[in-house]
Amino acid sequence: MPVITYRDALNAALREEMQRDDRVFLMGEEVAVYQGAYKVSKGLLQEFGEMRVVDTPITELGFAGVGVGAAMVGLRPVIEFMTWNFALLALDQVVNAAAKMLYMSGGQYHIPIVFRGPNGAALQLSAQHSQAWDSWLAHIPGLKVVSPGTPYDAKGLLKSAIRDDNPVIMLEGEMMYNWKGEVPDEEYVVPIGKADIKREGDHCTIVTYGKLVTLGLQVADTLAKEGIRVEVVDLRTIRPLDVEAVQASVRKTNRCVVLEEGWEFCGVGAQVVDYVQRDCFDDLDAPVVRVHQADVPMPYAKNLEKHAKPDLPKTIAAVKKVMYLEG
Amino acid sequence: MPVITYRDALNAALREEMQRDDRVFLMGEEVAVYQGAYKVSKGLLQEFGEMRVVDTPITELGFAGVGVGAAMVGLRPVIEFMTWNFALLALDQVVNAAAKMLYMSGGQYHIPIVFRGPNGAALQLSAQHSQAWDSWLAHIPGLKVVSPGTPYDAKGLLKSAIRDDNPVIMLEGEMMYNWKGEVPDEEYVVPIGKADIKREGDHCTIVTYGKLVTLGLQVADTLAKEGIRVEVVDLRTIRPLDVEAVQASVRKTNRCVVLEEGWEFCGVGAQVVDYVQRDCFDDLDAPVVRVHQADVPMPYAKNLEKHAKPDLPKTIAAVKKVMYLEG
Amino acid sequence: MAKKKPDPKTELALGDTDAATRRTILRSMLLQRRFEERCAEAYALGRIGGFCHLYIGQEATGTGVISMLRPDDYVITTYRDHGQAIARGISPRAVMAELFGRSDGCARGKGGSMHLFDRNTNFLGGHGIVGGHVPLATGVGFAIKYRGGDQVCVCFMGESVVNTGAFHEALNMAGLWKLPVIYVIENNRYGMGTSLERASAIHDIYQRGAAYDMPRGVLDGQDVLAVRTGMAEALHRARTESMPTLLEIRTYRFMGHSMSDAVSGTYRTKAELDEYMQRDPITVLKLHMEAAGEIDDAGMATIDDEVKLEVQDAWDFAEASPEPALESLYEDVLVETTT
Amino acid sequence: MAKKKPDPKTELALGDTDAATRRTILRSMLLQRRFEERCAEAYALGRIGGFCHLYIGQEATGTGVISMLRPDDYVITTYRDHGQAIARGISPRAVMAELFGRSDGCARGKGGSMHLFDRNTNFLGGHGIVGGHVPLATGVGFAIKYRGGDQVCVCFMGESVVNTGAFHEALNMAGLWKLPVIYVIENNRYGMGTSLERASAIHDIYQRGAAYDMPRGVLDGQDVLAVRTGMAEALHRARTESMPTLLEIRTYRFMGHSMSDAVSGTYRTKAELDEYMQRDPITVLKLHMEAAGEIDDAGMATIDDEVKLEVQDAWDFAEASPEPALESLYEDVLVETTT
Ligand SMILES: Cc1ncc(C[n+]2csc(CCOP(=O)(O)OP(=O)(O)O)c2C)c(N)n1
Ligand SMILES: Cc1ncc(C[n+]2csc(CCOP(=O)(O)OP(=O)(O)O)c2C)c(N)n1
Ligand SMILES: [Mg+2]
Ligand SMILES: [Mg+2]
Repeated sequence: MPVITYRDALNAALREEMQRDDRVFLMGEEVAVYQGAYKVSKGLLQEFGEMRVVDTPITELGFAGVGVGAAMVGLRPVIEFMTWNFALLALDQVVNAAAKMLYMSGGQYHIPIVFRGPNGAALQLSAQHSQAWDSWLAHIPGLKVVSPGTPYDAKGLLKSAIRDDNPVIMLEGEMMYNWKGEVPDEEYVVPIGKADIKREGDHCTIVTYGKLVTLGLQVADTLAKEGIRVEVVDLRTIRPLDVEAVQASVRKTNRCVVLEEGWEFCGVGAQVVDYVQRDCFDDLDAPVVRVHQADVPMPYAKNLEKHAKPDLPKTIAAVKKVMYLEG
Repeated sequence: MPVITYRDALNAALREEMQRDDRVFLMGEEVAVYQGAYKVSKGLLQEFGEMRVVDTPITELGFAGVGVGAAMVGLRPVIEFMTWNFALLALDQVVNAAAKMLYMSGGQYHIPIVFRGPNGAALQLSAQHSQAWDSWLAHIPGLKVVSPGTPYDAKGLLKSAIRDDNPVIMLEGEMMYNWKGEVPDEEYVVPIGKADIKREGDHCTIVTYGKLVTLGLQVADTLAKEGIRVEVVDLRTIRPLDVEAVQASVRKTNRCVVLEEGWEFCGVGAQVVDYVQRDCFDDLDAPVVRVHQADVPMPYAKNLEKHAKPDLPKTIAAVKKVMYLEG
Repeated sequence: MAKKKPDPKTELALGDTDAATRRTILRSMLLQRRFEERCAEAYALGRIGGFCHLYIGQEATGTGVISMLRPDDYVITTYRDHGQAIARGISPRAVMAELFGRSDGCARGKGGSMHLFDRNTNFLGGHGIVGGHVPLATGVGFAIKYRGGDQVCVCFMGESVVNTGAFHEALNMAGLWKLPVIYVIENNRYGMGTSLERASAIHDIYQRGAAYDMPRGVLDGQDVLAVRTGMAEALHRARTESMPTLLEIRTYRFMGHSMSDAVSGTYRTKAELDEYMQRDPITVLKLHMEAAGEIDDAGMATIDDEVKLEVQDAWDFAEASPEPALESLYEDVLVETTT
Repeated sequence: MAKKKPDPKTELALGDTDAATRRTILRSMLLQRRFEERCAEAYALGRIGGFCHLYIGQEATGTGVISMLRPDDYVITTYRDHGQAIARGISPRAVMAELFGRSDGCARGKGGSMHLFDRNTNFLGGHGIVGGHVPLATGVGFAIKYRGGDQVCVCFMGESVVNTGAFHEALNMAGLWKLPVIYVIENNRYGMGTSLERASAIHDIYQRGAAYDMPRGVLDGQDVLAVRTGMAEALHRARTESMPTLLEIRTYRFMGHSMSDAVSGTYRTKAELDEYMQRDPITVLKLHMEAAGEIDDAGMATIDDEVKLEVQDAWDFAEASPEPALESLYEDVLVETTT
């Protein structure tokens, strides 16, 4: 199977869906002439022209709303946020317009739109450029939220997102765009709402998604050498979350670690903990343990930033804790 | 002790702190000439003049930032959002400026500011005007978040918030402004970060805060008639959350219900569940049960709205569920 | 995607209102007025809940603008939307049922007063966040241009909106990309209790258009015929050149900001209110028509009786309409995907 | 809270730069230039991480503006902040240590290139969200007026900022309330890869000031003396009348948007770049000074050697400065309340 980057997988998904449906267009800062701040939209302006690949002024609130308005009357916008950090300015449109229009209008106006871009921390971008908005966005009824961890899932989920008749949030990662993985040439989609067991195991479940799937697998690899068989559940979709897949895994392993990029308080991990304790109360052999960013704004200094982020040692320690090994 | 409304308690806190410290000013939409959209600032323009009680244009993002800028150079702004629904537009300033300035500047610029206003649903205001942002705001390091449930706590917490050298979020409620309660004439403050046991009991803990403290107490009253002794833990502060108080109560009752106004997914209740399961794992006799708004945008119709909100029957059912009574 | 070219003469001539049209417009404004008087009553009786913002005094603005549109044009507005919804042709029954929170409402009882919607008439809603719908209008204009159509999107807003960031971002894009959107500021001089002069650094707010290279103008919002004439030019520009326009229409609200607010008091005087009420838009049109010999008091009374009946019918309909089924709470959150 | 009245003559005369001042300014600009050349080197070596936006080519803007300020005035800016920080008097050592992420940095290593801060010089930061700091500047202006002082707040921003909602909301309030803030647009013609003409509906962007009833002007940003003259007027207005000003200063960036971007390519040509580089602000000032007989090549070389040494010293200092202690990760999240 061809091996391509996460970036190229997204690019292919955009290209294929724009070829398939001329209502689909891409809009955002630097997506056209500059070929994308992270080059995800490379070549699209040349292929589809400036009406379908649209550079905007720096107006996150404004162009998010432009997307929603266009979606109300039948287009299918893909709105790229240069990063989700800037999308904070646009959340009124995402929440109050995109997510609620169908409901407020009593079912008359559905909003087929995708809001996508990199989320979470890259390297040394410090406090204002290093935030993971997973839990905020997943809090909102009326949205779907996906966060692919591999090029394969990135392509398949973006295609599903574009075809979905509802607003879909897609959380990518600056650091991930160069990651490589197998992606078939043939057409496929990855369904929204289905988790994927990225590694089977029966000693402990790690629930994670997006950027940290790779870390989860590293943890599994490392611990395999010690004879510990970790199951890695990749949520892929955060909302609607595949509760059954999580619970089924925990029923098998009886132990659970949740690994996420963002802050702890009311993070996605908290919700996973709730789902696990509520229906697997008697299956659990230990309290669920969470791994997440330190509860501080992201610092610039390399050593501090490293100290703040989830990593291999922290996650291994968490697995060992739920297994009552050491510490 | 004098009995006054929640509104008047807030008004008194503002007045006393403005008298005490001339760096304190109030800014927001309709706070001055109109005497406050909900009359919380009644009389303050007349007493303190237009430099200290400032009407703004409709610019949530702008005036939140004006507050932060003024705080950077030594003033102590109280920024009123007409409701937190509109503050969605201002969150970039709350999160990226207020919450992070101290950290980004390496400790040089602290931001003594209060952002306050009504939060959550009132009556039939429908989707865009009925949101509870508790969990979003509490997700953010660098903020403190308080949510008083009584006039006494409202006055005491607002005074603490104004004196605090950090950004403090205060979540009030449109429906609460007319609620009455005892408030002493003498000066007092309520410390930020301390929960309050509003009712003692040993059968089941209800953890709640803000508007729903009253509902929690109603539940306790109702169940008392059936011989069920419910303990009501009023968090008062959501961030930093008084984990010890919650855990101590659950260690006593072995059962826990979390009652909150907002949506379920990544709500404050999820975080409380996490704190409880992590350290009271062996104390719990049943999974924690959560009561919250239905996972839908708020509808307008009276019957639907009622159906969507947490209420007495739903909360009683939750208590009975964790006690394995009925159902 | 070249623009079709409507005949400029026909288009502009629409501004010259004929007698039949004047009568239709008079009836529409009177219908809105009587409808909202009953809204006030229904609010007092608790039939209508939440926030309820009446349009009384401003009818000529919405009616003048909307009367110039084609059925395939789009209208988007704020929470002060009853009058415009009716002017656009949503049945008073469906509007009243919505206000009563009933299942036959134009948003199935889910939207309420602030969120009237109707797909059939391209009425894109009542929106509650001040400024929030202005980017949506720009997006609708973008979609029109994307498809190469010659429709127009009209975006109504109060004068406070011109201070919001959303307005600025949206108008800059419309000016930059030349989109067929007519931004209509209904300048009723107050945003709740704050006068324009206390909120905006400039007072001739149509001049904000200059910052976006946008054609602009100011109209008398109490005279529906003047509104129509001003609209004709803007419409022509939008349809033939795909150009936006910023129209400031000066009007006044005769009621409080919403049903929960006093009509006058801290922020405006009774005297000011009384003065403005002299120029009731319905009276202004009636005077025009009287002068032209098109109506007299008796004729007026006939129309009035008619619309009162229509409003009573709407009320009866709303009251008879069932509450939404409880299961519908969970409907319309997401739509089944069909593509 | 009446304003003190500085003597207008003294104030305005500041615009007439004397020889000593010219020399100081030349040295400052050269220091910034050499400093940033070493930044590029340090970035390539991995000593500096994250985003790093150089100021090379734009030095006259920041230096001209800041050289006119008093120590008790305030400066706030964007992520492109190295030059302004140095112009304001933050030691190159503290800036370089910050860029290296070290504990002696001007933000203890927590802010990095985009977030330089210094309380001693009232340098209110480097901010990373485009437009986000403009309301902060309005707030600083509000605080000055609140206290009745005659300080001024200068707010630097790129030309893209004029399209953001935050800019609009903040300038409207400053215009409405008459606050002593000078909003300085550094128009370097591009926001990343998007030219001004592709982002803003109007191209003479200082005219945005008209929408906020704000005095405004446009200056040549390659000529530091012209910048000073223009600033004199704005400063005078701010100090004596508490009036804001919007200054557009036209300049050009000689480097890529940040260290991760190409210098030219998709969005601007090498030819355009070369043309603008003809008007290097340092050369422009040097020519002025040569004409006045104040400097020659040898004198220039002396200054250059001096600043190079200063930059090397900053580098050595930064390299010797310890990494922040790991415990400091948890410091500065909240401050202990003392009131
Ligand atoms: C962003 C936002 N802030 C505040 C409000 C509360 N609010 C509702 S209407 C209104 C006044 C709007 O005035 P204007 O735009 O002039 O319209 P009018 O009501 O006069 O028609 C305010 C402040 C809101 N809905 N949205
Ligand atoms: C709200 C927001 N959107 C996008 C970005 C990404 N970004 C950083 S700088 C920049 C261009 C800014 O250009 P300009 O204001 O002209 O300043 P210059 O870089 O030319 O100095 C962009 C798009 C951001 N930081 N913040
Ligand atoms: Mg108004
Ligand atoms: Mg620029």
